[in-house]
Amino acid sequence: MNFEFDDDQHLIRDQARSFLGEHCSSSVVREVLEGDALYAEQLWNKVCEMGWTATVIPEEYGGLGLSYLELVVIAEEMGRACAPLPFGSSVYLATEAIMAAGSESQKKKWLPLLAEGKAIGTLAYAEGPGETDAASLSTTVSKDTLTGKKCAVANGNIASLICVLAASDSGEGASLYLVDTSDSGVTAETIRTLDPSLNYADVHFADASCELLGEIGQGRDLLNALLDRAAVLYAWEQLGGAETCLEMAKNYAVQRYAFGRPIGSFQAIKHKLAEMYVKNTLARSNAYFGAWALNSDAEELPLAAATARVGSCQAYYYASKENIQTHGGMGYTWEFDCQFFYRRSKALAVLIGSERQWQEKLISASDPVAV
Amino acid sequence: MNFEFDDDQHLIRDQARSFLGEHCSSSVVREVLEGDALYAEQLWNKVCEMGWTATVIPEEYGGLGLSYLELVVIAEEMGRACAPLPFGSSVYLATEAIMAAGSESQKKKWLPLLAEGKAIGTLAYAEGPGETDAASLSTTVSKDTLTGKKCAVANGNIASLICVLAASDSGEGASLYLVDTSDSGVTAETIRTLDPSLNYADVHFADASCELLGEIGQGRDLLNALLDRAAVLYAWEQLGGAETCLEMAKNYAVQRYAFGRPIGSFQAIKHKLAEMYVKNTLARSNAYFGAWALNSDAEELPLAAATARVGSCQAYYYASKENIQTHGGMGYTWEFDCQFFYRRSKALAVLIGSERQWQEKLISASDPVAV
Amino acid sequence: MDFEDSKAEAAFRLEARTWLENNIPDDNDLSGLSNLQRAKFWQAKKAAARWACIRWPEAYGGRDATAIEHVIWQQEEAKLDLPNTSSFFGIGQGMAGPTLMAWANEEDKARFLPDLASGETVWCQLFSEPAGGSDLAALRTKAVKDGDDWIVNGQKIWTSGAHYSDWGILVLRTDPTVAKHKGLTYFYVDMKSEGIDIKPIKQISGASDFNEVYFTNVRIPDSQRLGDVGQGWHVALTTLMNERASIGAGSGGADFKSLKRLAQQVNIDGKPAIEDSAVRAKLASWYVEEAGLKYTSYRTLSALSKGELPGPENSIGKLVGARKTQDMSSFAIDLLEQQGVQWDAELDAEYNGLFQLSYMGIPGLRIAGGTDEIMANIIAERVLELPQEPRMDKGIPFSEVPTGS
Amino acid sequence: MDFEDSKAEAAFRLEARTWLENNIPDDNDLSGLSNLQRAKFWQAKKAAARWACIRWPEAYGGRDATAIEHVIWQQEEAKLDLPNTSSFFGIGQGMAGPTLMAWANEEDKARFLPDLASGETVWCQLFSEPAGGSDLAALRTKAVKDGDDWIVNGQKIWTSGAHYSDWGILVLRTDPTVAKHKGLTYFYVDMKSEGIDIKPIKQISGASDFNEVYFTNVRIPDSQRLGDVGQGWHVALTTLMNERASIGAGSGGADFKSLKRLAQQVNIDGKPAIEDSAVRAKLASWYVEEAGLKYTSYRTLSALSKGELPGPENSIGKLVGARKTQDMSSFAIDLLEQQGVQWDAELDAEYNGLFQLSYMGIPGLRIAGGTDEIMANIIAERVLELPQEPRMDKGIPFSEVPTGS
Repeated sequence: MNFEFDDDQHLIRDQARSFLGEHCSSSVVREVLEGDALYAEQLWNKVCEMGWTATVIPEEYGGLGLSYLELVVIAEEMGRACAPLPFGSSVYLATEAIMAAGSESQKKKWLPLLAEGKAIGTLAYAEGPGETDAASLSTTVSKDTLTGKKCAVANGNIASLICVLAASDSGEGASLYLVDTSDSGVTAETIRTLDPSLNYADVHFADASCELLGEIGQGRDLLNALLDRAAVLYAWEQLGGAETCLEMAKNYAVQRYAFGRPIGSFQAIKHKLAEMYVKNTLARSNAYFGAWALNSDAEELPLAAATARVGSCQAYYYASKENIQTHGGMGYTWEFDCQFFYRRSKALAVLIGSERQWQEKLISASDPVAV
Repeated sequence: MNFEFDDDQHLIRDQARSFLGEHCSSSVVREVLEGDALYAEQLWNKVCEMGWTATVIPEEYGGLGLSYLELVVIAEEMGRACAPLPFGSSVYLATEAIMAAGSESQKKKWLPLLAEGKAIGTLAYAEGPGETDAASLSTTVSKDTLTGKKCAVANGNIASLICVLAASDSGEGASLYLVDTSDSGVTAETIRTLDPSLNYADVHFADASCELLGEIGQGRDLLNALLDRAAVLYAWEQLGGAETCLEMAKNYAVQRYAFGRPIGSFQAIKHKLAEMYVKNTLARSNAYFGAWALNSDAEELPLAAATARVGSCQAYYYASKENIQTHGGMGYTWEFDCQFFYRRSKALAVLIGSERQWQEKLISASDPVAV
Repeated sequence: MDFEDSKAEAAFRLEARTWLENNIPDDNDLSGLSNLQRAKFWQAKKAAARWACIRWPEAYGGRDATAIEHVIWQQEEAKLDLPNTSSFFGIGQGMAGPTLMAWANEEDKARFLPDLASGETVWCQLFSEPAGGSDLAALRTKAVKDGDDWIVNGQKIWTSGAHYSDWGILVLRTDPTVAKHKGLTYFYVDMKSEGIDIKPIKQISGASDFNEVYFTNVRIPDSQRLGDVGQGWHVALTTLMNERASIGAGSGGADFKSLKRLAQQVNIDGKPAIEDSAVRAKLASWYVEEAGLKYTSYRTLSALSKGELPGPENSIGKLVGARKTQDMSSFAIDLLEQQGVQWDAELDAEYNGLFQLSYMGIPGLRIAGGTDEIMANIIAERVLELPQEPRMDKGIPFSEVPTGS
Repeated sequence: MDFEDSKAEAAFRLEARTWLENNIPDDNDLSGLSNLQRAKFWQAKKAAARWACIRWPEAYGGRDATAIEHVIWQQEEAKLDLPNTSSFFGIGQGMAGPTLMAWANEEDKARFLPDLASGETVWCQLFSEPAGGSDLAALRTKAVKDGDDWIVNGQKIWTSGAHYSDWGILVLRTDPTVAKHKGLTYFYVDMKSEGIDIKPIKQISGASDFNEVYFTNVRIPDSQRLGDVGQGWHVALTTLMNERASIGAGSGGADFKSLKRLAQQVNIDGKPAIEDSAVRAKLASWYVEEAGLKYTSYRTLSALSKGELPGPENSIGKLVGARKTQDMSSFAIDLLEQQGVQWDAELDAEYNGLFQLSYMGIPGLRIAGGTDEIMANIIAERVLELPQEPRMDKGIPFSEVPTGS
């Protein structure tokens, strides 16, 4: 039993942190948030050069063949920097989908591109407000072409490939399909969102060519398994964001004076930050277990993933809102960076199913496992 | 529009408070809590002499014919004193049941006795752990005799009459029945509980004579309407308890020193008590609206009752546990009175359906009413 | 206790409703006007019929109405789709007005109050400073006496409507060598004075409801002083008491009604979310808070109508309301799931605007007019009378109070 | 990172399990014995095979085991139904032991530690006083030097097991004229000394796990002093650090497993409560906290096994665990509805005992060993390094610190 990262993993963390500290400062985030760019392209190119997109992809497909323990370390740093990149959808969703369900030829085609970052990927399943019901999708496939509309697709206007959940034409239920967005039947329309430091788009498919990903009719199960894996990776990214919030709040509380003393000497602020620390620490410990379960493909993965996800959603929401509160009026200004994390926490909270869905999954997965 | 009690009602409050201050001091509560007595009989006799049990009973049945606004004022004071009396079950439940559904002869027989306090009444519906399902009761009626067992009946070993929810013999569903406990078929067995300052008993009925109360098959609806009314009255009693907790905590926080200053000068304690005050104040306002709805038989009663009930359950739980916390170690000793309210808050929370049930009722009743 | 109208109240309500229905501005009246112009149009019309600031004395443009009548009027006004006046006149009428009423001389009252009531002049409030947020009295903007004038230098912040206001109320440090609360003096200032520079502050919601206001050698005549020199904090309390009462009134955004409607429209597990018991439990607890706040404001009203002053218990409204609205907005976005991230004012407000705007706006409400933490302190110290914390800034000259810089 | 046993760990686990299975006491061993006697029997048996205090050095009765081995041992022990030793020996082995290890001379270590490990002698801890709860260092019990002895007068409180303990560790005020923390000295005392009077305290749960201990002219030889005169607070920190680690370990009562089982057994709206989505949401959040605490303790373990000291982050366990258990107990009783009020240790524990006992016991856990508020302070000041509050008791003689009386 050993509940710590090893030295190599710590080294990767240190490198990632110092790299992002240099290349993903708050002005980089702000540029995407305020400007027209869909993502920080220069940064993306550097991140890909560092091989981060290739982390867990096997060497035979152009990857580094490292473990998920290396990837979660990077995910945490991405969250910490609030990176304005299509990293999550490409690495945690599309890459994972192809690794899990792709045919040999699909892997050969896409994984090297994803590893290099030459292709950006994403996953599209939602078709409107509320939960997506895999049993009644309006996106349908007919003779290897896909038609329909997917809503609020992460990086929908950046992606080269999209894994789409759609109703099979054979009546065998939902399946996953791969769509190359260079197809003329694919149009993406960037939408305005809570978190303009990320790109979201509505994606329209009009008889777009598609390839089945995995077995037909298995879309729902594949999606759930995929989301379990992604939940762990996003949990680390969320945790990273929550940790930055705590750090910002702490630094401000020490510098800012009111009533002749630092505001961090008042119990109202002290106990608020202690609560943040507690939530983050518990979320981190659950994320550790999630990382282990993901990495060792343990049967506990569904439970571990749900636990990590719920913990990180709660921790990030709390930390991002109370960080603003700790900063007082200044925290509410556009000029301060507190907003990055408040936006991002919500964006990530609804990206792969809200807290409530994962609470439900947790209880379903908890039988017969006991704490 | 006028959202205050009138001068007469304030007078009743003052009288009740000073009467209970004198005759229901903490040693009276403690005597019942620690001793073998099932309730504070002397105090009960005095309370009946004051006419409190007769408050809303019409004059023609030996009551005072006052309004519910007078009764809620008394209920709050009962809660404030944590009175070890069968007041609630007799006044809020049995008296209300007979007033609402009793035949003229039932009213003539029982209301004068209840008004005088010569009869103590209660209501029995639960048959075991968890929610009672009116559709599958194991207590049954056959030819005007009732057989079965009711669990954890408030004042089950003190009551002269019990309103019992039982399955009718005609197959017409659940009905309410009146049982006179002097019948030899009734045996009550006092049980040990969380709150020994009140009496609870399992009551066994073996072919006990019973009379139908209200119409046959209407038991479930009658019970729900009855619980709506009782919910408002109990909400006031719960609020009274919560107010005592706040007062105790505040007094202690001013006297007790740590680190060279009163603990009430620390924000951790200040904000805890502020939160108590907030919860109590909101609960009080909702209790006001409940009292008005009860008194004016408004169509908003189900919603108002559920709102008052949920608010008071939450406020009392919070106040009673944080009052102990504010007292520190001493609050956890048997010797201190904090325990009275912590026990009572839970006893009242499960007496007529837990918070969850009332949240459910609230939402059902909220359509189409808007705040 | 009666939650329904008395006969006299019903008659008043009818009168109000009738006037409103007969005088509601139509498209002709409003077309081509800015929001401020619309507000001025409507406020002037109300004032002409004595429906502006109805609790004020007739002499100052009001109608000497009771607190209850005021609420009835507000309820009736809220039923119609009218130009939003409160966002332009709320601060002037709610804070500057009562302060002038209490502290100005008769001549100035007659000069300013009727125009304030009718919307002819707009007032703003300049209290907060970068160094004095929660610690409001730690403000540093200096006023130095020069003949019959004061010369003002410094910076104010969080001033709503500074750019379209005619007048502003403000507190200045006239003596830094005495203790913090003792060196302050209260003034009003012509916002068009030379040396006043106004810069909008962009908030995280994207809106710019507030400004920074810079003072460079601005001259304020001593005749525009309210209260004595050094009495500024005392005068400011009149203003602040009224601020709390007005901010507490609520701010739209996510509420029970909108969240319940959403829960009827989106699905959980193939059924409307409103049928999900976890959703119901949350909604119910929020309803209890919302109803509790509403009936608490009714009770306050009964107290006010008996002549009691608005007390610190008004802090509850903002404290509870803001926290609740934040959690409700967040939960609503969760119910929308993936599409909840979309925020586009031009699309369907229910799915893509209402809750997202509320989510981004609410952090400001937890801070403006006193943070949650200050509100809790006020309840603890002023309502529950718990002892103050040890003060590091007590009994020493303001200039010697530690500031960390 | 690996949440499974290494080969060496698996071997150790097997060795531990094998010994336990071969040595589990049977009814013959235990019949007629009191709980204390059962604990002593089992502890002695473990000690004889070097399975007592396994992290201690062999010389003092342990086996020099690693932190991980210690956990494995505890896990294996927890799987069997064994006499409860921790409630009798936990304080001595967990707090007095490490303190003696750090501060006693070699002779005393050899004299006391092996008996402590084997359960031959029982130790208690006498720190708290009526006037010094959260403010532990405000203790007043006086020790005055008299030749080679100290004469002790005063009162201690919240002492677990005082009545069956052989020895006690305690902190005494040896100089009230210097600042609070500076006038303290640390001793151990023979609990059978003349002048010690022990009175049980009844708690609200009905149990009497604690005592008041009165000292009247009790003589303690100076040789029973640990650390220098005036160094008592410093020595006490060794003890307290270990207290927090051991209280954090959890306390039974309502937990995810028991609450989930209950939810499978009682109904809501005619179906098992576990199918109700509101119940599921609550359970899930509690699971997340419970799992978070469990894995946090694992991570602490990894740190300990690298030789790091137990830090203030251990405060989390008790802080989160106690609050959670309180809410879970309360909710469980709600699920039982009307019958939830019944509390009868002689009946079915699941319905009438477990959650009720937990509900009544948990308020004590939120206080013992440092209140929730003190724990939050510790996290804020010692982990996050936020500044201390202004101290009213700093730099003045203890005898002049305000006490309100």
